[in-house]
Formats: sequence, C-alpha cells, structure tokens
Amino acid sequence: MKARVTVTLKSGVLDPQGKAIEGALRSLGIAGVASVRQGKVFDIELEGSDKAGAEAALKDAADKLLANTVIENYRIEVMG
Amino acid sequence: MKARVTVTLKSGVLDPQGKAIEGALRSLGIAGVASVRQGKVFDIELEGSDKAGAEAALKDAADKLLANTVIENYRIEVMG
Amino acid sequence: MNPNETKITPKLVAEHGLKPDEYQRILDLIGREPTMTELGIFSAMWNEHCSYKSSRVHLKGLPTSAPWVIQGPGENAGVIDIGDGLAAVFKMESHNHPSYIEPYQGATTGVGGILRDVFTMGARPIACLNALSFGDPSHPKTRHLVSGVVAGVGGYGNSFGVPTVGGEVRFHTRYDGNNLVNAMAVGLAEADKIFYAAASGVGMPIVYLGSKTGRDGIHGASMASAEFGEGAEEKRPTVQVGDPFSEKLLLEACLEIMAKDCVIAIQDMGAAGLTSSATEMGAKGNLGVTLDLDKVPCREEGMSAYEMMLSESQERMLMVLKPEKEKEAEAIFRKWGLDFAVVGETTASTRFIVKHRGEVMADLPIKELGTEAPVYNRPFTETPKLPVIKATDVKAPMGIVAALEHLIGTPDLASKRWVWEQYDHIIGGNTFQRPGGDAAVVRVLDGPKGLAMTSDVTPRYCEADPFEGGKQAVAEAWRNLTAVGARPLAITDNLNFGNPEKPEIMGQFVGCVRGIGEACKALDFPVVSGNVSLYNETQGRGILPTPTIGGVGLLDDFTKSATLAFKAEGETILLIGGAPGWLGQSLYLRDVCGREEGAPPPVDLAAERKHGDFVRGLITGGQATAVHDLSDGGLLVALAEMAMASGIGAELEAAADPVPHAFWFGEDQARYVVTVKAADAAAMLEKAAKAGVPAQRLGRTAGHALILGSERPILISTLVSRFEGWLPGYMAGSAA
Amino acid sequence: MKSAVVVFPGINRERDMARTLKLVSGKEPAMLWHADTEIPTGTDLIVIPGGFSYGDYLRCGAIAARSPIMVAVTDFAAKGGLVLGVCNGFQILCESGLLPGVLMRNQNLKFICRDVYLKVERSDTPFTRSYNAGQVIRVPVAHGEGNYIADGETIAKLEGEGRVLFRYSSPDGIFDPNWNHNGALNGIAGILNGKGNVLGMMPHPENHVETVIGNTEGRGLFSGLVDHLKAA
Ligand SMILES: Nc1ncnc2c1ncn2[C@@H]1O[C@H](COP(=O)(O)OP(=O)(O)O)[C@@H](O)[C@H]1O
Ligand SMILES: [Mg+2]
Repeated sequence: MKARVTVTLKSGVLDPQGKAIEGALRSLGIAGVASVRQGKVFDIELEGSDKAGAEAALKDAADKLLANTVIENYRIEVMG
Repeated sequence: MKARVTVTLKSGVLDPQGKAIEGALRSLGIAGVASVRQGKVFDIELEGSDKAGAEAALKDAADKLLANTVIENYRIEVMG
Repeated sequence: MNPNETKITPKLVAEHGLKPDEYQRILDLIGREPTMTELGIFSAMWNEHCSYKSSRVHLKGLPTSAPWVIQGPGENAGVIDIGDGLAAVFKMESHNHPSYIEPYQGATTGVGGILRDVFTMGARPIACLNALSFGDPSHPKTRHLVSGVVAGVGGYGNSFGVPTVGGEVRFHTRYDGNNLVNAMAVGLAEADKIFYAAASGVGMPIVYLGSKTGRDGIHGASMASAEFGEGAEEKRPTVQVGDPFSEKLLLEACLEIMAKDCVIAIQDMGAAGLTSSATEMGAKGNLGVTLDLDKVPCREEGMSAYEMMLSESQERMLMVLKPEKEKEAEAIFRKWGLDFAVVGETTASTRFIVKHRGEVMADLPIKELGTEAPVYNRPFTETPKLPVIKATDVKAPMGIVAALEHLIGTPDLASKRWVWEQYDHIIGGNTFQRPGGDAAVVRVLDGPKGLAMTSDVTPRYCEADPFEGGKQAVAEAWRNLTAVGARPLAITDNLNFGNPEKPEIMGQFVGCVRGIGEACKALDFPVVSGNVSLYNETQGRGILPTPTIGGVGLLDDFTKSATLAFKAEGETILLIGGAPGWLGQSLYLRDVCGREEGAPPPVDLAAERKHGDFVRGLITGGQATAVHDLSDGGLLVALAEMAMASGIGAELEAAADPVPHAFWFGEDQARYVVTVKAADAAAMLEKAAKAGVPAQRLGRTAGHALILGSERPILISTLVSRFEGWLPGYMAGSAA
Repeated sequence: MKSAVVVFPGINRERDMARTLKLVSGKEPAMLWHADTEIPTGTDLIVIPGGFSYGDYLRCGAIAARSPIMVAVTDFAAKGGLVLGVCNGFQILCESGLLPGVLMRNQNLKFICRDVYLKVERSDTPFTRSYNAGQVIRVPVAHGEGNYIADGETIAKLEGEGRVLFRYSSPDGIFDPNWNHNGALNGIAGILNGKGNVLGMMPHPENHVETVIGNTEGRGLFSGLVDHLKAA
C-alpha cells in the first residue's frame, strides 16, 4: 500500500523559509505570488492491505514523530 | 487563488532523510512501514484569477527555484 | 563464464570512453571479448580519473620523500610524522564536474570522499579546507553555483563534525562552464597504527561496510574525465547524494574496530566504487579477489552486476578482516546501524572474479587491470614566454589611495567571510587561528603542538608561465605556513587542467608539474598525496591551469603562532624581501588598469627559503608581533589587511621609489610584512643585513587610518566596509 | 560534580563538551548511549551536546527526542536533576517537551558560525551564578536552525517568569536586530524550564573555556554549576 502524509505549518506560525522563497520568486521576476508556506510530504510504502489499520498506524506515526503538533498540522491519505 | 507545488525525489536518488525516518518509525514500534521518501510542499497564494497564467508562472517557479530538477520531480495543482 | 548478453560494438566501446586501440589492448590482455561487466570494469579502471594515463609519466618527477614522510602518494592519503608518536594524514581531491551539474550534492560528496580517504587510513579528521574557483561574477550561473557549493561544503563538514578552517575562493571567466571544487582533509593518527589498502593472507573475508548500493553516479568516474559538450546538462547520470550522517557513523565504527585490531586492510569506495576498491586491495597484496554480488547490500531492486560494479554510492568501505574478529567487528557495525556483509574472499590466484546469481560475470587478471592501463606520453607544446612588463611602462589610471579602495572590494581580494561563516570552523575546540589569516592553526590533541594548513595557487600566473606559476603555488603555500610560524612539512596537490589531448594544455600541465617539483625540492616540501582533474573544458575552452597546493606545517607551540593583525600602536613595520615592483599579471594591472598581461613574477626559491627562515626565526624568537606574507595585491593590500584585522592603522613613510604604484601593488615573491616593537627595530634590521635578507622600515602602526605620506588618509572603517561588503552584496543579488 | 553526556548517533560536539566538563570539574563525565535506559546513580548534571543527531533529518532533534535515553532524562529532570542542552541539545529538549517552543531555520536560511554576544539576564540560577546579571559574554554559535519561536502566550510567560537566561545582544548588552544573527524572537538564546533545573541554549559556551585558545567567557557556566553543586 502507498500512503502520503502531508505536514504543514499551522497558520500564524512564522515560516522563514517560505518568506525567503517568496522574496526569491519575486526577484526571479515571477509575478503574482502573494505568499508561500513550505511544508513536507512523506511518501510511505506499507506492508499488508488493511487500509484502516494503516491509517491508524500513520496517525500514530504523525503524532509521535512526523509532525511537531505544536506548530504543524498533518493530513493522511492512504492510496490503497 | 491557492496552489500547491509538491516536490519529490526522483526514484533511484538516495534519500538519507527518508532512510533515517524509516529507522526511527521502526524503533518507535510503528509496524508495517516498508519505506519512506521525504518531499516538500509549497502552498502558494496567488494574486488574480487567471488559472492558466498561474500554472505557467508556477511551472516557471518550480523549474527555476522550487525544485532541483536534476534530482527532483514536481507537480502543480491550482485550486482556483 | 556468462555468455555476453550484449554484443560489444565499437559504439558501445566508445560510449565507455575507451579508444579503439585501448579496446584492442583489452582483447590482447584477456584473449577474448569482454563481458559487459568486464567492459564496465575496464572503462572505470582505465579512464583518466583512475589510471592517471595522461599524467603518470610527469608525476613521477615529483619529490615524494623526506625523513618525516611515512607514506607518500599511492595510498588513500599521505602520512607525515609530526613527533610524539603522532602522524598527520592528508589529501586534497576535486569534485569539479559533479559540482557544476548539482552544486550542493557535488560539493557534499566531494567533502565526504576526502574525509573517507583520511579516516580509511586510521586517522580521525581534525580539519578541512576547500579551494573554490567560480566563473565571472556577472555570469548568470555563478551566484547559483557559489550558493550551492558553499552550502554543500558546509552541509557535509558541519554535520560530520569536522572544522572547516581554511581555503580560497576566486572568480574568473575561464571557470564559467567549469567551476572547481577542491576539498582537503587533514587527520590525526598514531604513527604506528596507520591502515593500508594492501590485503594479505589467502581465504580472508572481504567485508562490505556502510550504506547500501544504489544506481548513483554510474559512470561518474568516466564522466569526471569527459569534456562537457553542449548537451552535457541533459546527459547527466544519476547524481550522488551525500549522507554525512551515515559517514559520521562509518567514521566512528571504523575507528572503533581499528582500535580493536580487527582490520588487515581497508579501502574506501570512491570513484569506480566496488571495482577499484576490490582490485586495489588484491593487486597491492599480490592476491586475487572473488566477489559474490548476491551478498552486496542493495538499495534498489534488480541491480545488475554491471551496475553494482560501477555504482558510486557514497559512504561505503571494503575491508579485509581478521577471520577470528569477524563477529566482534560485525557487532560494532550493527551497533552503529550500518550494513555489514561478507561479500568475498582473497585468493591465491591473482584473478579478479565477480559472481552474480550463480554465474561468473567477470574473470580478469587483477594486477594488469592497474599495471596494464594505458599510459600516454601525450605531445605537448611549451607555453610561449610572455614579455616582461616594465613598471615604468604602466601608467597609473588613478591615485594610490583610490586604487587601494578599489582593489580591496574586488571579487578576488574581498573578504570571504560570507563563505567561511557558513562553515563550522571551531568544532573540536582546537582551532587557534580561524579562517581569515595566512594559514589556519589547529591544536594537536591537548597541545602544545599545532598544525598549520593552507591552500594556494595563482592560476593567472600558471596560465602566463606554467613553470613559474607551479613554483609560485608551492612557494606561496610554504610562505603562508611560515607566516604563522610553522615549519612547512609537506603538500598535497590537486592538479586541475583542461583537455590533455591538446598539446598546449598538456604543455601547461607539464610546465606546472615541473615547477611544483622544482619548488618542492628547493624547499624540502615533498608531495605526499594528490589528485589530477583533466578535461575541465566546455565547448573547447579550458579553465585557467589551476594546480591547487594544500600545505601542512608544524608548530612546536601553537600559542606562539603569529597572526596578521597589528597588535599595538607605535610598533615598527618592516618589509622583509626586496621591493622591485613587478606589475606583470598583478591584480593591479588586471583590476585597476584592465590589462591581463605579461610575465608573472619570477620565483627565486633560494630567496624564498632564506627570507622565510628569517621570518620564522623572528616568530619563534618572539620578536615579530604581527606577520603577513605578500601575495595577491602586493604590499599595500597586505598592510590594509593587517590594519583591518586589528582596527589599528599605520603611518607609512617609505620612499616608494621609483614607481609608487609598482612599489605598493607589485607582486614580487619571497616577501613578508612584519611588525616589531619600536625598540627592537634597529636590531632586527641589523640582523636581517647580517643574514643577507633585504629589509626596510615602512613606517609605524598608529591611529585608525592608513596614511601614505601626503596622500589623503584612508580610514580603516572605509576599507572594512568595502572589503566585507562585496561578497554579501553580490550574493544578495546586487550587481556583480 | 558528577556529569554525564548523552551521545546520539550523529552528535558531534560530545568530545568538546566532555573535555570542558573534565577541565572545569576535574572529573571525566560518563558517556551515555542513546539506547541506554538508565542514568548512573549519583549523576548531578546531564548534558545533551551539540551536533547533528540523526543528521538533523526530519526536524532538528526530533528523532533523538524519541530515544529510550530521553525517557530517563525526563524522569531525571522531573526529580530536580540539572539538565543542560546546547545547540542540538536545546533542539532535542524542545522536541521532547522538556522546554517549550521550537527552533526554526535561521532567518537568512544559512548555517552561521561566529562569535556572538550574549546578555546574561540573571545570575541567581545554578547555570549563571558565576556571571553578573546584565553581564555580556562572547561565545560562538554554529547552527543552521537556532531561530527560537513560541506562541505569544509562551513568550510572555518565559519573559514574565524570568526564564530567558541568555539573549543575543550588542557588545554593550543592548538588544539590537543587527546582533540577533538568527532572528530569534526577542533575541532569545537560552531558556529555563519552569522549575529552573533545565537549560537549553543555542551558543557553545564549551568552546570558550581556555585562555590558550583565546577566550574563557563560556567557562563561567560550568564553573558556576560546579560551585552550585559544592554548595548544595
Ligand atoms: N572557501 C574558504 N573556506 C574557508 N576559508 C576561506 C575560504 N576562502 C578564503 N578563506 C580564508 O580567507 C583568508 C584569505 O584567503 P586568501 O586571500 O586566499 O589568503 P592568502 O592570500 O593568504 O592565501 C584565508 O585565511 C582563508 O583561509
Ligand atoms: Mg597569505
């Protein structure tokens, strides 16, 4: 099974990388960018085929390690 | 307009981060993880409402800055 | 033998970088058509990078021995004795082509490779240096390359945990399509516990250690030897990605098992990976090697024998272990979370046999793979001599003060702080002289000894006169070590040139190597390791000849090393060495007058030695309070650097005859600026006269400006803002 | 002072720290492995040193914070034991929840190694008793992610309770964005936990402890701890 966990910064949390990228895009002449926020994706291969079990395991993984829930949100998609 | 650019490592390119995360998930007792590959997402706010124009601008942004096309692939989604 | 799955066609041979006559040599050697795997092995072993086929005949002429040399060229790194039962282990290596294609990863894997070379010998790395050459600042790719390469050098060294203490950064349009990344590492080992590549004993287990094998950099070694064509950016092979975390684990694990006396032989997998490491271990030990590729830990599925033999995945090692220690060694590697697999054994046959899925994929004579590699004595034409430019024929387009203010903010002379502040240069707690001086000084263990290190070359001199330029590179390294008070001991050289198949490029190579050899002999400064990088050309245009010299010297007491900052006001400033005023190929001529012309300054090696020994004597005798050698930019630039480092100015009253701008900006060699207490000045001048060393009083330290006679005073703060401002401003995107 | 230094895979300033602890306290610290589950009895101080635990992959300190030894460290701290986290150690303490907040990428997105000036805000703690309140010390930093942030409430609490122990400042002790090299909120360089026994800081006092190397302004932190433990 394939799954993707997407981790993004909570709104309101300062994102220095996103800010810098914003500036860089502007100086590259790319027009119309109002703001950029950077996050992470984890593409995960899972053994077995129990979708619900996989979701539970990934939720555990995200809570315990993949996201810092003080500043980050996450979303889990199991592609099956 | 909101858009998301997802940048992932090309297959075959070594992903030391993914490898370390894999090991950490295993030692945290999270079962069934066969492999992890880490990528990036950029959540971008765009001015205006020209979807095609936005896509072109983001492609430009991805080629020039957001992705390192030597080792990474990217995907653009404009949510409108 | 595995029947050939693919017909070996002339096209395939050519794609492997082998010339028809080289292929014929293979046929003659093995008496049959090679398998694909074998063809791959030959292409890896016989390319320029691994076989040194164009350079070998010339490198033979370099002096490589001295009483303090424990190991000269030919191993992973050179080794010198530094007393107290300790040895310094060091080498420099290039990662030029990969860093152009992917600057961050190219630089990281370059640093990773050289660190591995050093700890493979049993040494713990204690310092790194990096010599970087980039294209013209106004070239559209330059900023991107600087940013990526510097981040990559730092990214690897910082994480691995070795201080990056020195290096150099230059810009020139001739590097536009070929930037250079030369990385040097220095390690410390017990002199009687150095580890080598030569295997010994028949039936010994060959163990694979470290990270898994992937399809990274297949044919990287051949690429490193190929000129870039127009389509190079499309034809790139899989890029290698550095993993400093794994390498740090590999370091700790290797040092741990070496301390436990488990290791017979060890070789890192660098260029041409498994192929060159396995054959080298066997050939050096007069043994055969049989590998079973089914045992090799792989990262990707379905890898063929061909791919495994040519993979350049990083952070891997091959070891021959004492069989009775196998379990103990394995436990150590497992503890560090690294792969450990017995992948073969040594044999009495001197054959290199590779098996995969029950079939023999290669069966080759192991020694001949190395010894029978083609050697070329390529035709070369000597670089024509350029006319000597007379100082009196060079008109000054601006005043002395304006010229200094201009020069100090030019790309080559401006401060490289923006670079070295991205490098952890203090980890280890032993960095006594940080970047920004003439040479870095690092304490050895708990002292009092210290090692000094530097990297130097002046490519524009090498281009104008390869022989003098080669001498100058060695002399400048020797001088920089001397200027901090160290006894220069040995060098590593990293020879970066264009396409050796062109006689004029080969002429540059031959000239530089001769010059290097001559200077090494005269200065008792042997070559103990090195690396050659050829084919640095894009669309037929080569780089400036760039033989980077990495020098290492020893201080008996690191706390007595001299620094270039003025120490107090009212001290006397002396110039050691003459002041003829050589402007040919000077930065003044190039960057102030806009002329890249003439013969470069000649190097009088006897004078170098005499003047340097005199200055070192002043330092060890405690009379010199500040010392700086003269190089790029000449006397006034050196004085400005001494003032900026301290905030203390100078009143200069030298006569500056006969041509003032030649006096202040000439780049004559074998020279230093030294400050002494005013009361000592007369005695020092007398001492110099007795030693036959030209010396003269330039003035005294004072105030917060440089004052040249009746000229307008130059505030140090003005100089500092120009000196420190250029690189950060450039990187922030302001005009080149 | 009986100290212990925790070693995670990828940590690289453990030798610098151990050498400094030995130099200042006269005693060799114990080296604890990440897989250990117990702290040697009688330990007074646990130090989590700098480096790149697990390569700083994922987030700095994230993987190390979930190691077995951190359970024991948390327990040790709960019982009042002294814990010092420097650089990556600070990041690990934040990730493990022993300290609040997060260390983000430096504002300029670059690794920075240079000497900085720190204002010591208080001297009435075990970590700063050798310094005077308001004193400015020069110590090096070497990090890419030292930009401290926390939500407004947390910051107000840290400031209100005097838990900001070190702040980036100008050489004369004035908070100035030009001297705040990594962009940390309020120039925060080091903070205490609520009980005052856990300190996390980004700069490396352990690299400025020897006259022969040129600067000793970091030494007070360690000599203060020795004095504190002698007095206790
Ligand atoms: N890439 C670099 N990495 C580290 N230090 C550097 C680098 N480039 C320049 N430096 C430092 O800047 C100082 C001046 O460099 P340079 O002008 O080349 O010195 P010199 O003329 O004495 O050889 C040296 O101390 C050098 O170590
Ligand atoms: Mg110098």
